[in-house]
Amino acid sequence: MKLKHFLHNRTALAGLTITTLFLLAVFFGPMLSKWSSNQHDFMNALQPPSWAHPFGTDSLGRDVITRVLEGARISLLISVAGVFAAMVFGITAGLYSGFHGGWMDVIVMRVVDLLFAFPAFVLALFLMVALGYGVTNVALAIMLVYLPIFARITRNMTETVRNDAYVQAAQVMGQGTPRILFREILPNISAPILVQATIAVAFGIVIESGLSFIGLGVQPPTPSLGVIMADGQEYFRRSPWVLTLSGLSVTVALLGLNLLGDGIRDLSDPRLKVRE
Amino acid sequence: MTRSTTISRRSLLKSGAAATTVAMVPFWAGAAQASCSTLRAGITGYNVINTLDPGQMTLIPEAYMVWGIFNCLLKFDEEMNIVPDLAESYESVSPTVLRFKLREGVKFHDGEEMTSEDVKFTFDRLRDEAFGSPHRSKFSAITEIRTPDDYTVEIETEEPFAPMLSYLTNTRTGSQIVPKHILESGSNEEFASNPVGTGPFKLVSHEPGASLELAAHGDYFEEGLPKVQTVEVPLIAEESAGVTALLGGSIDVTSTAPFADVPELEEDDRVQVLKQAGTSSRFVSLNNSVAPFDDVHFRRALSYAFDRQAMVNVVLFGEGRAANGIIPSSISWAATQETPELVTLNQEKALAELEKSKYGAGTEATVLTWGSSWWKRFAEVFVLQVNQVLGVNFTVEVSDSGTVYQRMQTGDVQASIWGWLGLVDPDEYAYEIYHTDGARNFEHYSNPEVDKLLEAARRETDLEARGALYREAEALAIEDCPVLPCFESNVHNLLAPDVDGFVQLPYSAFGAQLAAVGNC
Amino acid sequence: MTETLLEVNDLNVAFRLASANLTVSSDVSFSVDRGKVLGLIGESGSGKTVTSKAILRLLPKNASLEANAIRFKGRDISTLTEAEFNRLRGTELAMIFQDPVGSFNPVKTIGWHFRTVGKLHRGAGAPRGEIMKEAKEVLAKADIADPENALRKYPHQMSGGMLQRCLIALVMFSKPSLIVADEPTTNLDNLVERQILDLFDKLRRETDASFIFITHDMTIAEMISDSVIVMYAGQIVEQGPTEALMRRPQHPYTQGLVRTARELEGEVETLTEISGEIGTGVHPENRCRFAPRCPLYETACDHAIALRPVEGHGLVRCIKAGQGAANEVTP
Amino acid sequence: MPSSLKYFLTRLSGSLVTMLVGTIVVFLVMKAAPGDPALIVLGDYATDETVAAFNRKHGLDAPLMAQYLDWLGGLVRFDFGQSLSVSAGENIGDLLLYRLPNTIFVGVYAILIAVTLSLVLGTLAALNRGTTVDTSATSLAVLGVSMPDFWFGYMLILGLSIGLGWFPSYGFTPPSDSLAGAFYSGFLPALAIAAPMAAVFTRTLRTALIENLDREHVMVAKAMGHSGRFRFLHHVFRNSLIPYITVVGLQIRYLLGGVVIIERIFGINGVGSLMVEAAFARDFFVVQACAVVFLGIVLAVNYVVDLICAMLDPRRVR
Repeated sequence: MKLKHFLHNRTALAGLTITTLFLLAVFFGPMLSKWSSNQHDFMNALQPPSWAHPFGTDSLGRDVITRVLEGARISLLISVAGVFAAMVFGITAGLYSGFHGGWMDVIVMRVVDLLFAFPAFVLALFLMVALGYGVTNVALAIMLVYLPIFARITRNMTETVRNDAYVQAAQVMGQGTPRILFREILPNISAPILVQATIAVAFGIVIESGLSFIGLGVQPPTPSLGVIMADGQEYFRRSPWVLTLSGLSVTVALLGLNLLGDGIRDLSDPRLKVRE
Repeated sequence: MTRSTTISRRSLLKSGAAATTVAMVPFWAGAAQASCSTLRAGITGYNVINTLDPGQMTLIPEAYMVWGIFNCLLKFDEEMNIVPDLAESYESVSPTVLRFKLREGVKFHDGEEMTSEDVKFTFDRLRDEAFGSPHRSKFSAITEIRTPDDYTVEIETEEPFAPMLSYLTNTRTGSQIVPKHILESGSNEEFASNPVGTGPFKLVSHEPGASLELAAHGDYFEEGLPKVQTVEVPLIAEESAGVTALLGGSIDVTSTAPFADVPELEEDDRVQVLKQAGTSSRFVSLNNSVAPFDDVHFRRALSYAFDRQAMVNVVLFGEGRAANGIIPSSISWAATQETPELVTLNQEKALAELEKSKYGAGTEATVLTWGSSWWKRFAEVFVLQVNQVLGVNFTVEVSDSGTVYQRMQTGDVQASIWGWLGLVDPDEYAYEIYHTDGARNFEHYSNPEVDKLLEAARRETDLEARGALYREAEALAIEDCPVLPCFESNVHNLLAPDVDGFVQLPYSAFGAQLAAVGNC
Repeated sequence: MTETLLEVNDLNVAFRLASANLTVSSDVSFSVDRGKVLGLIGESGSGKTVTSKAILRLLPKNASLEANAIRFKGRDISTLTEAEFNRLRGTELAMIFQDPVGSFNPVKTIGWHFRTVGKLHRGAGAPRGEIMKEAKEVLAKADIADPENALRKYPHQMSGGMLQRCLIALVMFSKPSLIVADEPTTNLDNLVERQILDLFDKLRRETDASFIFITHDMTIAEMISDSVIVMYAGQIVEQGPTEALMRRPQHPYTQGLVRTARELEGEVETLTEISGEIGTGVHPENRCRFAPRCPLYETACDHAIALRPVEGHGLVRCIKAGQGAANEVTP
Repeated sequence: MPSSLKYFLTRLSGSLVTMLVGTIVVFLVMKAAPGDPALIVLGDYATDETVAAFNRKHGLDAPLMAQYLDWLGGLVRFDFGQSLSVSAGENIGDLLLYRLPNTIFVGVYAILIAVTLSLVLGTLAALNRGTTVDTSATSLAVLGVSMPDFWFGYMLILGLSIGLGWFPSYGFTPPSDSLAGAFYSGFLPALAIAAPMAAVFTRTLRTALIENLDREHVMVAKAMGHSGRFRFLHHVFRNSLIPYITVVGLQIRYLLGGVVIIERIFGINGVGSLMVEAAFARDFFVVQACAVVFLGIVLAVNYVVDLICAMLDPRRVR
């Protein structure tokens, strides 16, 4: 998939743009803001959006947009951490079970089926109870939600290419299995995995916000997106903007990631493209 | 099974979209409000009811229901005066003996008559160690209960025990009269889920975590009460959800209101807002036996280091008042009148005290709090302020109320956000929190002089003198800052526009008050 | 005197693409007589498939089709509305495609295909038993050993050859008078290919249906068709009776094809092939389209060249045709 | 057909094994979880004696294996033991029996909405591929998956409930009380859950339709003279149903996830809200019961979906 094609694909381009802007905002925005995410000003609590506070202020008079950006960074990092871990383990398991098949395959797929059988959020919730709340455990939960997905995709892809010429060639040349798996096979099946990864990061953020929203995830005063929305939800009727705008930011961020994912998918499977 | 919601024509009309909704009013609507046969009174902000046994109840939602299902010997009237309830009259025969004349012909829900035997049984049960009632300590002063005849009860204490009268009122005291004839044979577990009392309402059904249904007690002793035939009580965990439910016409009464919404709701003609200063005390409980709160100077530094009025504004959105002490101002005869300096923000003094303390800036501690709503913010505001003023490094840990309460009792906590609502006697605040043997002294605080004064107050029957003793005791205690009194929150009830007869009391009375509600 | 079944005059097909309009067949004219087989020959990209699909109007949306006239049984069908035209499909005009496996809905039984087609052409009222009975007969005609069983099978349970027989049977089922067969044997191995060709041979003798048989293989065309059309780059370059054309091909391209065919049959020792690639759909109008690959190319070829009759022959699109320059291809 | 029967049986046994392993995992994880059930319940006046008594009462003093088998035995009889703290002493089985219908109702309701939406959007998009219709439909779909369902829930409340007052923003009439009431009061929550699913379904259907539109057998059908309607129904749509239904089945795990939060927001007394409350109250027994119930639902749904797909697609049965 060449960059040229990439840039000619509207979806991918839109996704890339939004995501880039999102990342820039998240990582540099807080520096530019003249407020800090935990700087309270009780006299200016729950101010509606204004030039000084584009997203208004929350119940402790903290600048919401600054918190949203900080929170987005935290949520993003949590999600990425979780998804990355899921990829490492899932892909490895998938590669081996898809390549070797046999009992190993059986076991891996059984575990995958099991994890798959739990509703994503329920699994996460369950783990929070078992492991206790907090950042790392949220990431862990996200990992366990996505591990099966990566494992399954990788396995199925590997199975299809297992007997392709280049793989056989590599075997004939006597390359070691790990090398074949990661150097020969993985690059050739990376596209769908990449698509999944972007989408997974997006949903990872949803899971984080969901857990924190009901109070079982990240805990205040750490500003994660979920924490901010939970706070806004409490005085939703009185000052709707906190929940509305923070949620809107989440939506935009996810939109970017999803578009990016779709774009990559389009490019790897042109038939589905919406427009040339 | 009870219906947790009914969408009604009336409610839809009220919900401000008459034009748009009339056309699509669902045909099943209206079923529930032919007249006001059914009152839908939501318990908001809580949805856990573990027991309906007065002797075991601890949570306020449990009390809300118990108050409606049972009676006590005494109760508070609309002016918060103690008046007879199951008792027809009472007199103190001697400083240590109270004699009660019981009403005749009072029937339990199962039709059995209530007699002095039941009263005696109730208190023996409370005092029985095996029963393990959380209210036991209140009645440990009782030495003997005599029942000269079916309608006379004499309660004797070894020495004068002033709080006794309030402990006999239909509040969170556990002294609600339970039927001997059932409990002698039956099991307590059974009774906890199928309570039988003398109150205006009897329990029809209970979907744990979801809702309860009450029905009028046919031969309730007060004429013409209760006015409604059935009461549906949905348990609504989120207070804000309670508001939308009421505005949406799904319920007629709420037990609380989210502080954030009160100002807006007062402007809203779709709802009546009842509010007044509540008999409540919200504070930061410090475990005086563990670092860093084992140092009085450090505790004082903290007490100086945060602005209580700001807390009221931010945490309660103004729905309350900064506290002078832990005895609520609504118990005016005992509460500390003018704010002690130690419960005000004073940065210089705070830092000065920190100087004297063996702990300095950077000291770390975890403040335990619970719930998803303002309790969380309460902790946040406290931590943010003290961290800023003292440069200490406190953090918030959020859990659920049960866990927090448990950890406080086991002493497995440094500091925690806590508070009491609906306790009606100063003794329940001052003695139980400040006294070395106080049932709620989770701070492990001990000051002989304070103890002495509190004990004296228990013996003092003259209200004025007794109040003075509490003030004196509290003044001393505040010097030591075992707890950091923060504020008292208002109590609220939201009523649908045409609901009448509901009398709000500062201790957040609920169940019993529903009996007088006529129209809804 | 044989009656003309289909007559195509100046058929032009082009694809509208984002970049340009791509002409895939230009000024194609030919006719098919009743009961005869017309072989349509050319390498892939020569426009033979497009031409045949155009006759049944099976081209994608972005294809534009122009023709002076397409006469079928004497009436011009190019002017019919889609609805009217659809009534001809299957019953009068039918088509057999390259890939027998893909030609059946994989999730339906062979029986279902016959049933639906049967209902469609015999009216919904037609008794099911009747339809299935006929289906079995036609399957038997198509050399299906056990029709009963075949009808119960799903496509994935049958071999390519079997499926192709079923497809042929399915087409014959509605007794169309013109059947376009688009390389019906290319995806099959030689043995099966042979059998299928025999089947066609048999069918054309037993029925009075006409065939347009598309192939890139001269030998197949020779074996099965009465007359042949050779297409190159969207144009007819030579057309005429099979026998004559095969013996004395006039157009250099045809000669190439025939030679290759002969060589494959081992009648010539050395294998020569037509060098070069068939051009893209955009062709300079002022030049013979075959020129870039033509061994006999000269400057005279640098203008548009028309089909012209060569006596004892059909039509040829080459300035050298008939000048004896066209050397015979014989051992 | 024996082959298909064999297929069904193997899948069934597969699901059962997964279920069994699932219960083991749930049980062990809960055992490993921090916090002592006894203390959670007794809290106030926990003495060593009372704790011991409690553990004896709940069989928590038995060896692990025995405890598990006992618990498993209970599961089979839909007996999950007693709630610790959420509603102490209550029989968890009863709690679930009251809530399960609500959860299932809302879930099915959401699926109905999602399917209806996606059938319309997906078909429109596929048939008008490349046009504005397609673009807007697909964009709508991407937006749908990008919204956190609980946030969308609040936006619905803000707009349709607080704003227009068309729907109740809180509370749910159990279908057992009034079916119409359930449909009415359950609309917003169901819609909130349905939105992201509808998006996924739409994409799937569009993709499948487009793939099948290009299949040769569709053109063959045309050559046979079959009408456009027939071709779409019996060749394109019919074959697209297989991947579509498969995805609907797979989405169930996200659906139930959404249910958990949404139930809480809209005050629906379902298994989801129960699980959240239990999580807060650290009521291990209820949490693990809910987990098992959800596990069971997913496996059951997936099995049914497998059967349906096997019926729709003969190639699956081998």
